[in-house]
Amino acid sequence: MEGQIKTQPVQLTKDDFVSDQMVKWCPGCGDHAILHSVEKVFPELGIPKENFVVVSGIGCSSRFPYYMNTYGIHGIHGRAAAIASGVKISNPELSVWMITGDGDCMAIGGNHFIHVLRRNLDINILLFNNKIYGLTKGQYSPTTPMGSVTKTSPQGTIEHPFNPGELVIGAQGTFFARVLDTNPKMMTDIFMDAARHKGTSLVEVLQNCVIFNNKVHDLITNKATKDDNTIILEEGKPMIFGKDNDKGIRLNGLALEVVRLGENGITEKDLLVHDPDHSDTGIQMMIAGMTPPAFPMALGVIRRVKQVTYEVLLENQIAHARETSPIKNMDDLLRSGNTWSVE
Amino acid sequence: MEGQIKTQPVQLTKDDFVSDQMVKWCPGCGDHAILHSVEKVFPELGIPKENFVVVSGIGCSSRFPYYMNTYGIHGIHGRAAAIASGVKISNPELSVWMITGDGDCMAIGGNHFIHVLRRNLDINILLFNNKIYGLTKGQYSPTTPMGSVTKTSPQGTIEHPFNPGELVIGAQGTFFARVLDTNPKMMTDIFMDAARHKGTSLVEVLQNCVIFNNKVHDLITNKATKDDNTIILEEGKPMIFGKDNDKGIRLNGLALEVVRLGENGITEKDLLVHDPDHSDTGIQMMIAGMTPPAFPMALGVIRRVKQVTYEVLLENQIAHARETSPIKNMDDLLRSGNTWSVE
Amino acid sequence: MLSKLPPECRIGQRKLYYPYLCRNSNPEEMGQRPGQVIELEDVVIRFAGDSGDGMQLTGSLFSDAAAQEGNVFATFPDYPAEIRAPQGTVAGVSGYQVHIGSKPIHTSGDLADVLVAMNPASLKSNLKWTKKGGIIIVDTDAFNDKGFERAGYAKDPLESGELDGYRVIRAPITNLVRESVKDLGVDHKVAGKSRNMFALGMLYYLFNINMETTMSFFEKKFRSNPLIVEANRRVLTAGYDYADTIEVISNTFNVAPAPLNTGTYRNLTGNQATAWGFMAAAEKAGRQIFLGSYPITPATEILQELSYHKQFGVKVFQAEDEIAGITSAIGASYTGSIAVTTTSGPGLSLKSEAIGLAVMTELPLVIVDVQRGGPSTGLPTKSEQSDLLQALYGRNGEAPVIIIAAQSSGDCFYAAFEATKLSLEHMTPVILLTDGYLANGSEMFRIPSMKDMPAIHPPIAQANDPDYKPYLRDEEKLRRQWAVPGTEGLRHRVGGLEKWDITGHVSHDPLNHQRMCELREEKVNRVANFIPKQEVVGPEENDLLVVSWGGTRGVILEAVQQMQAEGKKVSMMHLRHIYPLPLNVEEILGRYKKIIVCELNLGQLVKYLKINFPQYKYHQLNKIQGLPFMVKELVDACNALLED
Amino acid sequence: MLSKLPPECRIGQRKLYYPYLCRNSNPEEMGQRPGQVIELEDVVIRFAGDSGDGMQLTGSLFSDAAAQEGNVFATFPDYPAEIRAPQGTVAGVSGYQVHIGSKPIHTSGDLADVLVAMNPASLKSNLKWTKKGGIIIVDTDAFNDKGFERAGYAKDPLESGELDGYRVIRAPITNLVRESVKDLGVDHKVAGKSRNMFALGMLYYLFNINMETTMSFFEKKFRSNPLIVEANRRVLTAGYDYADTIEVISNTFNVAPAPLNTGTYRNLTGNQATAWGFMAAAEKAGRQIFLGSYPITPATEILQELSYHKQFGVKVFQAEDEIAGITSAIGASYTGSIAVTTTSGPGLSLKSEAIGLAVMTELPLVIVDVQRGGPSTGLPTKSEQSDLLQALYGRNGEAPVIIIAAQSSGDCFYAAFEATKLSLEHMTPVILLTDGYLANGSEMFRIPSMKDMPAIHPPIAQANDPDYKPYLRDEEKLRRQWAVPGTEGLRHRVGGLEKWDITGHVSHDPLNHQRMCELREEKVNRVANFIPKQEVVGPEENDLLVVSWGGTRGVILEAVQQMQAEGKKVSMMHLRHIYPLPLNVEEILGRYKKIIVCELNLGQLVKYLKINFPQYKYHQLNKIQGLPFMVKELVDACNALLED
Ligand SMILES: Cc1ncc(C[n+]2csc(CCOP(=O)(O)OP(=O)(O)O)c2C)c(N)n1
Ligand SMILES: Cc1ncc(C[n+]2csc(CCOP(=O)(O)OP(=O)(O)O)c2C)c(N)n1
Ligand code: SF4
Ligand code: SF4
Ligand SMILES: [Mg+2]
Ligand SMILES: [Mg+2]
Repeated sequence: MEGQIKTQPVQLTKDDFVSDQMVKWCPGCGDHAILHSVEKVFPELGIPKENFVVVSGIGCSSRFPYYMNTYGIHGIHGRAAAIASGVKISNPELSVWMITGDGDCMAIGGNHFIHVLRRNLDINILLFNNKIYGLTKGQYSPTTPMGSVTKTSPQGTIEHPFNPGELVIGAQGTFFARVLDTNPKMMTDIFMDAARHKGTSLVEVLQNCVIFNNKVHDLITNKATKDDNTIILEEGKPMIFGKDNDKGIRLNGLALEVVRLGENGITEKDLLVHDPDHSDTGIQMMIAGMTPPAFPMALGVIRRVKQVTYEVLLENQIAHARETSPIKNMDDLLRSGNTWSVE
Repeated sequence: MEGQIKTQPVQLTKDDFVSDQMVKWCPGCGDHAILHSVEKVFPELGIPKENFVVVSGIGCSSRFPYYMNTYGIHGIHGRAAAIASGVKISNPELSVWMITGDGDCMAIGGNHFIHVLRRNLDINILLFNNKIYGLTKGQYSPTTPMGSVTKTSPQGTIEHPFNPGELVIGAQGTFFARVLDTNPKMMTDIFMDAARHKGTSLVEVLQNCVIFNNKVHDLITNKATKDDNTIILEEGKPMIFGKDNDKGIRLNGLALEVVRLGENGITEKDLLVHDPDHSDTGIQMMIAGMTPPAFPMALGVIRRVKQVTYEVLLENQIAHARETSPIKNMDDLLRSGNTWSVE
Repeated sequence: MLSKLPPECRIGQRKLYYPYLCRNSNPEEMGQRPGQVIELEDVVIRFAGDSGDGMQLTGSLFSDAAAQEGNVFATFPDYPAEIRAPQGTVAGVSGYQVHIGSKPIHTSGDLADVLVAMNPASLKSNLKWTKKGGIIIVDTDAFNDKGFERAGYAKDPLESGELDGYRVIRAPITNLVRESVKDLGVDHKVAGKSRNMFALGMLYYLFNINMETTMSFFEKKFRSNPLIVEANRRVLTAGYDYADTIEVISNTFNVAPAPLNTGTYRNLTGNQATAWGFMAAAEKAGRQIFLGSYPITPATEILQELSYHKQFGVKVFQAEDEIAGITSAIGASYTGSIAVTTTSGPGLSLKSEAIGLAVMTELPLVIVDVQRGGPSTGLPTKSEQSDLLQALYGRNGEAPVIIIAAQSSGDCFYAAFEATKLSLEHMTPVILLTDGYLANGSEMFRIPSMKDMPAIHPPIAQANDPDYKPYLRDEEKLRRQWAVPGTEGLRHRVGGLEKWDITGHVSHDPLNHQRMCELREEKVNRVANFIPKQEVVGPEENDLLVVSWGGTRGVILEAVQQMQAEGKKVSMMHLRHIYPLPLNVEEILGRYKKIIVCELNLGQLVKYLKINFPQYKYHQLNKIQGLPFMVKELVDACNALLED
Repeated sequence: MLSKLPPECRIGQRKLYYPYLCRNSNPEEMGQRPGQVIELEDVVIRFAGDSGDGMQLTGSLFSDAAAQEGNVFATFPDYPAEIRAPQGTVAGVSGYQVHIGSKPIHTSGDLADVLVAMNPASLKSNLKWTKKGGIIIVDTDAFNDKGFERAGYAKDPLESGELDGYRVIRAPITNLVRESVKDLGVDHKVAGKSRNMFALGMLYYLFNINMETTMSFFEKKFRSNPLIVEANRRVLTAGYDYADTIEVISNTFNVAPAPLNTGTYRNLTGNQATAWGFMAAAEKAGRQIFLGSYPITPATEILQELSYHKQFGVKVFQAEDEIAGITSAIGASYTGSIAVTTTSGPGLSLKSEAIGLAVMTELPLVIVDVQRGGPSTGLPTKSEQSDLLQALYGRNGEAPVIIIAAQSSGDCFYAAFEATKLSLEHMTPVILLTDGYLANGSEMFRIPSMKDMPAIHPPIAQANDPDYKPYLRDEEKLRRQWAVPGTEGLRHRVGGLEKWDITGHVSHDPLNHQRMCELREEKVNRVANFIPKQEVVGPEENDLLVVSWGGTRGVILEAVQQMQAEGKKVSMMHLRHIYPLPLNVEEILGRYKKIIVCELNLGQLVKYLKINFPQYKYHQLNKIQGLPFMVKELVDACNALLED
């Protein structure tokens, strides 16, 4: 079909994508791990290396394009989604990756973000959510938990944060997944899933900013607590979690509920079976909204539904117009309709 | 409590709010009916007339403030939510009403829209959704149904539209309702509900643009088809609809389903009972998403959950700081911390 | 009586032969006509009615028909700010002015010779635009108490004496229309909608214009509904006949065909011409157009027009806002498209940050600003030369871009073409300024042949070029190369942070920053070597030089030519290239005793001229009323200076 | 030896008596010191280390301590663009320059007399900012192969000879720090973090500065952790003692107390001063502040500072973007708050549409632009006079606003106060320009008494005023009244569409538009009657006038005073009020044989001067390197002109 990424057998390695620029993130910043995962994924996609474009806005995370040896645009703050849309529409054969932060994407860039999702352009968005403005040194962001003390909230924030997953679904997004910067294997797997999804795929990477928001994800990343506070979603599998794999999620009436397997006669059969492809939004919305400590944080692909992409529809319209229009060039157009001559 | 609208017994009538400016909407435009409903609601709220502020952006609908004799700001395109936020934070005692169109609110204004919702300022937003840009004469908007032919989509739009209700819920909104410009009684009722909700209330008014998008809501407004294609939600009541009140909505597994009462033994008991106050988003999300002809369009209050408002939290922080800070005025501040003197 | 002859007998300027309804070709039929035909050099007609009355259509049918008669024309619509304010009110009046002539004309005219007023409100709001002594055609059926009240007339203006001195033609149009179609069985609404055609018929009689063009328009437009075609035909004819019959005006008029250059002509509005100019440039450059845009009056029609031409592969992205419009275009430009974004003043403000990004990334991009009345939302439907300084300086940091200002509706085509060519060939953003007057106005456009349009050669980098460096420049133009994603061996990153010279890496080096700021400026300055020299209308040395820019050219030219004809020592320099200025502007300015700068703002070009050429003294004529200049205003101002 | 005496014995400029650690007060203790104390008029010290090394803190502790000694000072931090680039790399170096003096100083100094280089990368990137012959203190423990490699040194710079001509003081700081705290049982990390305090101790010895201020800082800062207090004390003392012991430099230095006006002083950065200026204005006007803002370097600290002062009822709204920042402020202004929005260049671009709305609605609003290097994202952490033209012209339509440019870090306080006063009293937006240099820099600030600050009287409309009309103006200032929601009897609507004069209704009337455009301009022009006359430093007539604006005042004053001291015929006119200009500027310009305009951009003020006063010839000195002017550059340029 027209308007799609072309793949072909190409032999590439990580080295094909490592740029010669010094990586300038703080030592210990979660961004490093994400970069490594992306470097691993690109060579696996069967796409010629000159067909990758990495687009970003402004923020620590948005320095990303400099560190990938691909075509790339380090844009202006908040506009990566619009820039990426222009790239993709311009040439649908390119594999377009957008890197953004919680501020870049959901503060100043919120509008472009919700629109790219509803248009469903085939763009892969990696949202580095450290719940803080890193580059400007520590002000709260739209994802900062309520009550947090930051440089601009000495008495704690009074803003209810966005949950990126919920916003994606509310904005008609077709793909949402969530991963941790501490789990490289899961990152590469999910980035591959995102790349394969035809449509806008949004991967929220919970990323640690060691300098301005250290340990904000501690509950779900540290060994002691993570197993009881996260659930790794697997397609078609019942939703089980916990250190001892003894807890599960079920639907009780209209709400989700954490249950213990074996207690009150509950078995795996009672649990929700994860279905990211379900076109209805309700359950996925609730899964995206699960928040520790009451619920485990859902990791993995939460929503992934098929829907035609913007660029395919556009290429189709163009093809149709080319076929059917009697006007083939500018000379035709200039002379079409009402004209009159002077001789 | 600080930071809230003050009500007091005041005797006002519609005439107190009718402005001396000529109403310049097209004859037959749905905006007229909405204006009348708002004129009826304001005097009923027990709020002194000088405490209303009506704020808008740009668009046909956004001319609204000129037609209300209150304080008012006709802002710039898309920014009404931000302007209204400034008004409300500045003086929480004011009753702030924001009037916006689908373009103003969800195209250029999309970012301010999702942010005002998550901040939950006590602002009442009336979104006039005619699914078209009226003032600029008929280009498609972010709510225009896919495939529509408009001035900028000769071959039909290729964009998947927003559903305002889903976006509101995805953006952490606490109140969402939907009404028709053809039902004045329901409009006034729901506007009253919106006014009473402490937090950002978003009422989507499906409004007809006779000039550029005539009859876009025909299926749900005309006598012949409306009863089978809409459902009027009532709190605590089973979800029944249809010309003969013989159809209902139930939850089947993870998806909603239209059922016929009496068929296959289905009774009212099997139906969903509408609960706008349910804090979980899942079902409300699905109800907001119901679209004819497969489902009836849900009208009435879909979501209404209690949550503290931004301005109340802010006033509390200020009160606390005033009480506890040793610094009472600028002279104190200037002399605080490290200083040294030359004599 | 020239136009009464069958077209094929007329002077050799027409190509088409009009078989249909050459009803005036038989001199006998005109036997009863009392008066004579008065030859006019030009005439200005203003159609005014309710927003729903179809005045825009009426006006454009009139101009098309006149063009077929060999006249030149220019038109301008006058929309109300509201879509359709209450019927019969002044707020709801919509107008359309047509200027036709037998010699080159450059504007839609100052005051109207003929006003068609479909209701009292139209009369009320348009009388001031009508010449004392002019003809006013009214639909008396609409001049009733309800109409007066809505228009805010205390009494019947037709009786109050306020029209003394005008030649008023009263026609009970509404009733006559009904009469003329009653046996067709069309409903009242259709009849009401064709009132404008009755008025048009009257005008065709009055100006001896053949009705064929309009008749065939009916046929095409209402192809699927022969009844409507017939109704319109009848009404048009009825109007013609009515005028022929009533003998209110003792004469008719004729505007002779104009001596035009040979060629094929068409009618184009400025916005249409702009869109077509881009498509022409795309064809020449062999690259696809990407337009990222958000609707805004009066620029929307460019977006609309381009969205109708997918057969050329034009990609139109109707963005969520202006910022997405321009930034998507920057993405598309990086990807090798001809990137365009269109807007008006408030939208240009919103785009200003992103223009800086295009400057820093040194990518081609054309930003069209169809100027309107400001500040803020201002007068959105009115024209103004509002944004020259914004275009020049409305960005953070030192961010020079090329600025071109179109000078007529038709010139929008060439200006858009040239803007694209310069942008691509010099790898820099270009701001193209037009305005509401040009955009909505139309004029006769002589159709060029694409083979005569200049070639466009963007500096595309070649695959695997071992010498490719992202910010390496050529010596002549200082432009960098355009390396398009998908091309092997040229991967590179661009962005808004300062770039190292040549490598394009991020740089905070102090001297490099100075160098890059200077290089970016010099790159744009050198464009002066690639634009035509500035021309002057009139003697090379003179007492007075009238300086203008952009959309005012037509009226200023008329005024200057009128003064020159009167023997006044006036020349004219109209600037189309604003930044850089043509190299000879400084020298030209030095050859005149006095200089007057005429602008539809409070004095923006004059500031720019002082910056560039502070050695001269500039007088000013500034009008900021949402209206074009009038010839008389210009002549008066110049005369005052000449006599000074 | 002055500073070695107990403070109470020193000349009468100190208020505080320092009881702690007057260890140098006993002359005997200094018996072994070989060298003498050299008196210096001023000295520039540059601290440089890894981003994590705490150089900013070290620098500000040094300046506080020097201030307690009676010195005047100015400081400037030099942040890297990255938060914390890889340790040991040049990209990660953070610097802080302190200039202290015994007579008024106005800048943080050109080149450093002393460089503290905590690692090789700091040396590498800062050597060029160090005077030939200056002192360089290095931590030799960090000068190892790993360090050289990271910094990009091929060989050890301490041995390569490239430091010949500098006085290098080598100290194994890392090890000495560890030694000094080893018995306290603090961990390696804490020890590593206090390396800077060792260096600071060395400097206190070198400049004979009392350590008390710093010691008590430790006590306050680490109140909850006495161990850390003790560790820091020990390290500081160890540094002091080490310097005392090593005898590498045969002398120490003293900068005498400066003869200051009496009063209480404090240290304030420009951003802090700006925030405080607004709060002072709010107190005087008796109205609450509303700040709508979005973080951006280098303006963020104003937002941060204001968010810390809720005890004054300051309402800070951290908006989702710049547009929400300014439009929320406009809403707040309509509602009666003192509305402020703060940003830097790219953000000002984004706000430009909304500034037009504030112009049209004629509401008070202060927009602060802390300028940084442009265009686009440019050099975000560097300073530049980048946005003068944008502030003047970066909006659609004719949209005049008052423009004020702060001239020093401390002046930001007064400039913010005045901006607020003018905005409220003239009912118009004001753009306040500061820059990254002022914003992050700090200087001694003489604390005013609030009772001496001028009163502020906004034109609040009174409840139920029967004569209230939204756009009725007073005769003197042409301002309209401010009718605040909640006030009975004054309901009215404002907006961005053109307003009818007086009534404020929407108007498309042509002549009204012209009148309103002119009124809005005249209203701002009349502000010239309410600002101080322009002053000149130096003779009223002279050979050369140096013209400058904004943040460059300090260095230009130093250069001019230096030239004047050398007998050069140079005067200086520094503009703080940009639009309108003080009424006497034109006349002043006329009194000098030559004029040179010095700016940190490619020539923005000079364009504005040509617009206003084209009759004069302007020479230019333009530097655009993300760096301040150096005195020498200015002197050289002026001398060249004088000799010309
Ligand atoms: C127009 C504009 N506004 C503001 C800024 C300042 N700014 C740069 S990055 C940023 C936020 C970064 O936060 P996030 O997107 O979460 O990225 P992170 O640094 O945390 O990775 C801000 C406010 C800017 N560069 N441009
Ligand atoms: C900055 C800016 N961009 C664009 C416009 C043009 N504009 C005015 S209203 C409008 C859309 C109106 O649509 P909607 O909000 O749905 O309101 P409606 O007219 O349908 O009630 C647009 C694009 C503008 N006035 N300002
Ligand atoms: S500041 Fe935070 S987000 Fe930015 S590079 Fe450092 S650790 Fe990473
Ligand atoms: S154009 Fe449409 S929305 Fe606007 S006033 Fe007319 S009918 Fe209403
Ligand atoms: Mg972040
Ligand atoms: Mg709409």
